[in-house]
Amino acid sequence: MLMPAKNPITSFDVRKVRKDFPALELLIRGKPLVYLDNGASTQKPSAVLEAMDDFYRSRYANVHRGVYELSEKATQSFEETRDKVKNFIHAGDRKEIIFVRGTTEGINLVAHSFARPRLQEGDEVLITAMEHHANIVPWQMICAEKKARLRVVPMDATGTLMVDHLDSYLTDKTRILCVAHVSNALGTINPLETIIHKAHRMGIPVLVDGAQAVPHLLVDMQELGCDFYVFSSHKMYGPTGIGIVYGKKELLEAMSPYQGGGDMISSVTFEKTTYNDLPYKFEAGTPAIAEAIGLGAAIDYLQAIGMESINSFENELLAHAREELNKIPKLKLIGEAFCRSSIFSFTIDGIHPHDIASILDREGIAVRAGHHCAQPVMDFFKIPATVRASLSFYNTREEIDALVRGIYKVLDIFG
Amino acid sequence: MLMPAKNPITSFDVRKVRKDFPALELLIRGKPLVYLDNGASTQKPSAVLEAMDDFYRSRYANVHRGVYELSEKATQSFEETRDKVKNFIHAGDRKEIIFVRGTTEGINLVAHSFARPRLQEGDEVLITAMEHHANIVPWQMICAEKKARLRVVPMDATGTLMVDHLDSYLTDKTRILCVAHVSNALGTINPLETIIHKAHRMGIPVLVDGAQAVPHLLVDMQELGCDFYVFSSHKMYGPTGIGIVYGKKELLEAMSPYQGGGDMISSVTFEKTTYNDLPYKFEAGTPAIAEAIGLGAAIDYLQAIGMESINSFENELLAHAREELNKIPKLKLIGEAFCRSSIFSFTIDGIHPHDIASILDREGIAVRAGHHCAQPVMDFFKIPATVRASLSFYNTREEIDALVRGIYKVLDIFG
Amino acid sequence: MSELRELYQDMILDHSQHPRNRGKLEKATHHADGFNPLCGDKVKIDLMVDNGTIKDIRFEGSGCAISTASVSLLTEAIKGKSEREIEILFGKFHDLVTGKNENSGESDNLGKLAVFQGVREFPMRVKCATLSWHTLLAALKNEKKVATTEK
Amino acid sequence: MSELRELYQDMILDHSQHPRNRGKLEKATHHADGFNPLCGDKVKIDLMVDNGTIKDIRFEGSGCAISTASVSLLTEAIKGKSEREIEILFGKFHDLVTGKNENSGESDNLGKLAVFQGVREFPMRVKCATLSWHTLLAALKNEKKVATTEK
Ligand SMILES: Cc1ncc(COP(=O)(O)O)c(C=O)c1O
Ligand SMILES: Cc1ncc(COP(=O)(O)O)c(C=O)c1O
Repeated sequence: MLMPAKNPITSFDVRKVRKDFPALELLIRGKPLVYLDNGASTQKPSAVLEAMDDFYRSRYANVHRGVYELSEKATQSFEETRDKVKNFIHAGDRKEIIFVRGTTEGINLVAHSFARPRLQEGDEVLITAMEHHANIVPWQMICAEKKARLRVVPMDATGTLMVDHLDSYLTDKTRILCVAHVSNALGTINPLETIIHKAHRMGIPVLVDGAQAVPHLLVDMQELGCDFYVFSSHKMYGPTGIGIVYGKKELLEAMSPYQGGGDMISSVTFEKTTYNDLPYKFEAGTPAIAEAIGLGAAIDYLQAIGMESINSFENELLAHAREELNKIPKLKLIGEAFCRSSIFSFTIDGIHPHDIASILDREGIAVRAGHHCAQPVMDFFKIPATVRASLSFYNTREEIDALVRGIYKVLDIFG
Repeated sequence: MLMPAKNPITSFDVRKVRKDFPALELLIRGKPLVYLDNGASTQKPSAVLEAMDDFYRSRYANVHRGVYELSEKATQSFEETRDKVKNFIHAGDRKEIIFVRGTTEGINLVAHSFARPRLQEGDEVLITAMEHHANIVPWQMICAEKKARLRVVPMDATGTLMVDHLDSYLTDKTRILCVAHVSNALGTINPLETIIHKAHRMGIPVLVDGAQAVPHLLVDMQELGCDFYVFSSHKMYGPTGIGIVYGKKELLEAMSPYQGGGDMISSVTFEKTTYNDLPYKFEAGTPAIAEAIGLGAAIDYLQAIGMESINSFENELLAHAREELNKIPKLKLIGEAFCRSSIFSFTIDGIHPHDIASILDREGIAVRAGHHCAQPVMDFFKIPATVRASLSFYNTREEIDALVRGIYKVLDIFG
Repeated sequence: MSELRELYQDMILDHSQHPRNRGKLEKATHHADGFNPLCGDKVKIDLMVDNGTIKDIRFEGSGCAISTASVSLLTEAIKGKSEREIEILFGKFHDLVTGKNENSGESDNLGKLAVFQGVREFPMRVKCATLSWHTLLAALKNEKKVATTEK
Repeated sequence: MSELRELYQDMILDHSQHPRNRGKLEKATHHADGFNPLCGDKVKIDLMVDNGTIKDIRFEGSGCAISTASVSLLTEAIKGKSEREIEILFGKFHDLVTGKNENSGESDNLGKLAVFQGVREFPMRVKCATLSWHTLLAALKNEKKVATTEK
């Protein structure tokens, strides 16, 4: 949310925190890197890199199948991350935590194994106007296959979902509602409690795309009550190559598997195959083992700082950024929802986002220009692209000020 | 193959090579690790670990979407691996190299995007009697869905595919033939040239499961001429979380995408989505970026040693191992095909493989006991499990001798 | 070697090579199948239960020395016992093989089953020692599903 | 700053803010759409080709300063040229913006297009500068597919 924290964090020391991230010391053509593309992916703390490196050097073996000690240790370390994830998002059971490659694969898994078999011709899948392509395309694909209809809950000009209209989109044909917790293009935090409540009243299951929420907010499956929650490690200070699907146990148990192969079966003959129990039913083949170790270390790291501290510090940063940016002539913030996370998109009259980002890059400032894999959001605002700066708790007020100075240079060049 | 190399490798120095692998210095309860489970997964050379660590520390950003320098560098490093893989397996075009999580996901991708839309009721999918579950279950799943028939090319008691009978299995209903290059349970090297020739004569495409071949043999797509070739990084000294599907360009182009999301599209509206070009059409979402860097380093490492040197050294080791093991009373080698890779399975009369592996583990010797994700192979030989030792070029004759001594201890305990 | 000798004690080797109560029960009242996907061990248990206590038991299946000895010794240990008594016994057995209650002397009450004490040094073999117990309890509940040691 | 000034020279800014030959050609003989998925730049090119040479050209679309200036200057540079001449010109232009043939003096023949020399210091902007050329060539071949700068 946009309000400054009530108690400024005294325990949170951004200078100290920055030392944990080797990449923050990089120079870009001689200028210190100002990394403001955290929505795309975050940098990694040494603790994560060391955990993976150490794992490969001293405990590496394939998991689940070895009867020797090294493999047992590897399996334990791997499975520990499942428990860490469970605790981090307050899932009810470790079986509800499925390892996938990332948010995209997670949503595809749910689309394929949950929604697809339940979709009939004429049924509806409901998404929202601010979804990332990862939460659009898989649904388009299965809707096309099943001749189902993809419907879209609209948003208003501030980038706020029109939740008042939600009821008219929830029909007895709706088989699933899919919504981002936080919009990656606009920063909007969606009112999940209301949304999930309305959907569940109609018996409609809800998938939440948590890719942009987990790194910034306290996320609690018990409180949310959603049916599926999906997110990526690489956006939450963990390694690439791994992500999570949380699913309610009853639903996962009733689902058919996704990919076939080793580990997801309990016995195989050429005639008949029996699938394994949860969570393994959904984890075919050798998983991303070292990546799980790294994700575990990232969760430890985040919990040591505390998600509340992270959230309040980021909110302070965001408030500062918005205040300063609002002073810049011709600059327009895209997305003005009241509840926001530390992402902001903007455009400048007459200057294309791509040019802005190129000029900022020469100042060492990494921001994103483009449609942010949310082309429908761009279409809605009738713009080809925006510049997006997305903050992390390791960013500083000085970095925001560097961004502002950079933007003035842009204005200067384009005279 | 089982023949000792003609010219003993002088350039290959296993002592030196072992120093590249930190895990080979581990002690298991005070005893030096003798790692003979390379078929399950290999240890990693420092070069691979350092490449990934360095990437995260000095070049990390998300790929393909950033307009700033850091992201451009990350994208370059990531895409370089595609070229390295292309060269390593002699593919014709970098577009033919698709990044996936591993062999299992790769086979599922081909089953889903290539075979599924081409399968009609009554059609046939042909696999062999020695496939890994990863090359059985995905085909069972789509055959069940499409009411197609899964047929199995038999093998003989030596674990050799009955290629003479192949023609009778190749019918005008066969839509794809799926075969392991090297059997992970038996070590058999299948005569791909003959197999592919026979299938292609009938116009039947061939998928090769190369998981156990790429780490040991020179693999050449131009020579093989197969339509799909799939393998895992973690079995070839690279990191977990990444693997490769090679596919002929014309086939990949004609295929529908696998997962939906970012990167695999070129434009999205709620009404219509246009898919991206190869290879990106099959790479939805943030890929395993650091893992690609690691895989690239693994390929560099293997090429610096040379696959010929690796192959001859491993063949010498295998010959020594088989000679020594054949001397052990009550020990029976399972799989006696003439063309073999450095994997051997065995049983001992009256002693369960699990007990053998436990005892060997106390000697620091890591071997696998079980069905090796090839239950039908076990059923064929009417055994519940085997002990499997699978060699790498970093193993030594002394390690084989330690294995032999370990087996004598087993015999001793079971008196 | 001593840990290995402790694991593979003579009694365990004897029972694994000459398992007792092997076969089927024509008039079984309860039955269950057990399976350990990790190592492929399979066990089938037939029970004759009368008046809440076990009158007879037979097993079939193949497994490693630990799992075969475990089911063989189990068949001897549980005759005449009630479901409740068996649960308590399994609790103690489980603590023994996992190394809980290490010095509590609980194993005294386990009779011959105490021979499995060595398993505690081999965490990966716990499932081998307990598969038959899980299967037995599944049989008592007459569960249709195949019992496994996974939780 | 000098690299940036070199990239955003006055002529580029002028053409990006006041692009020439914008619009449609009623009697176009050739047409193509171009798209750069990375930054969302779009360009549509209409051509009137007569006797193998380009008689007229118009474009529509939105893009960054580099891509807009590129298409605007392109429309001025190619009138009266044949497909072959255009291919040669694009070859030179491509070398210019990618920094190949750095000191070969080739840019002399490029006329106003030489103003894009600064792009060579911005490898990520090469696609912005070349999208219009790819689209033009696609139009000349009357390709149905949307042209992109991806290979
Ligand atoms: C022949 C074969 N195919 C497929 C696989 C599956 O590979 P992965 O687990 O890396 O997906 C393996 C390894 O377990 C294998 O040996
Ligand atoms: C809201 C949202 N959903 C999904 C994704 C896709 O995540 P990934 O690329 O890790 O699969 C992203 C990130 O790009 C995102 O921001």
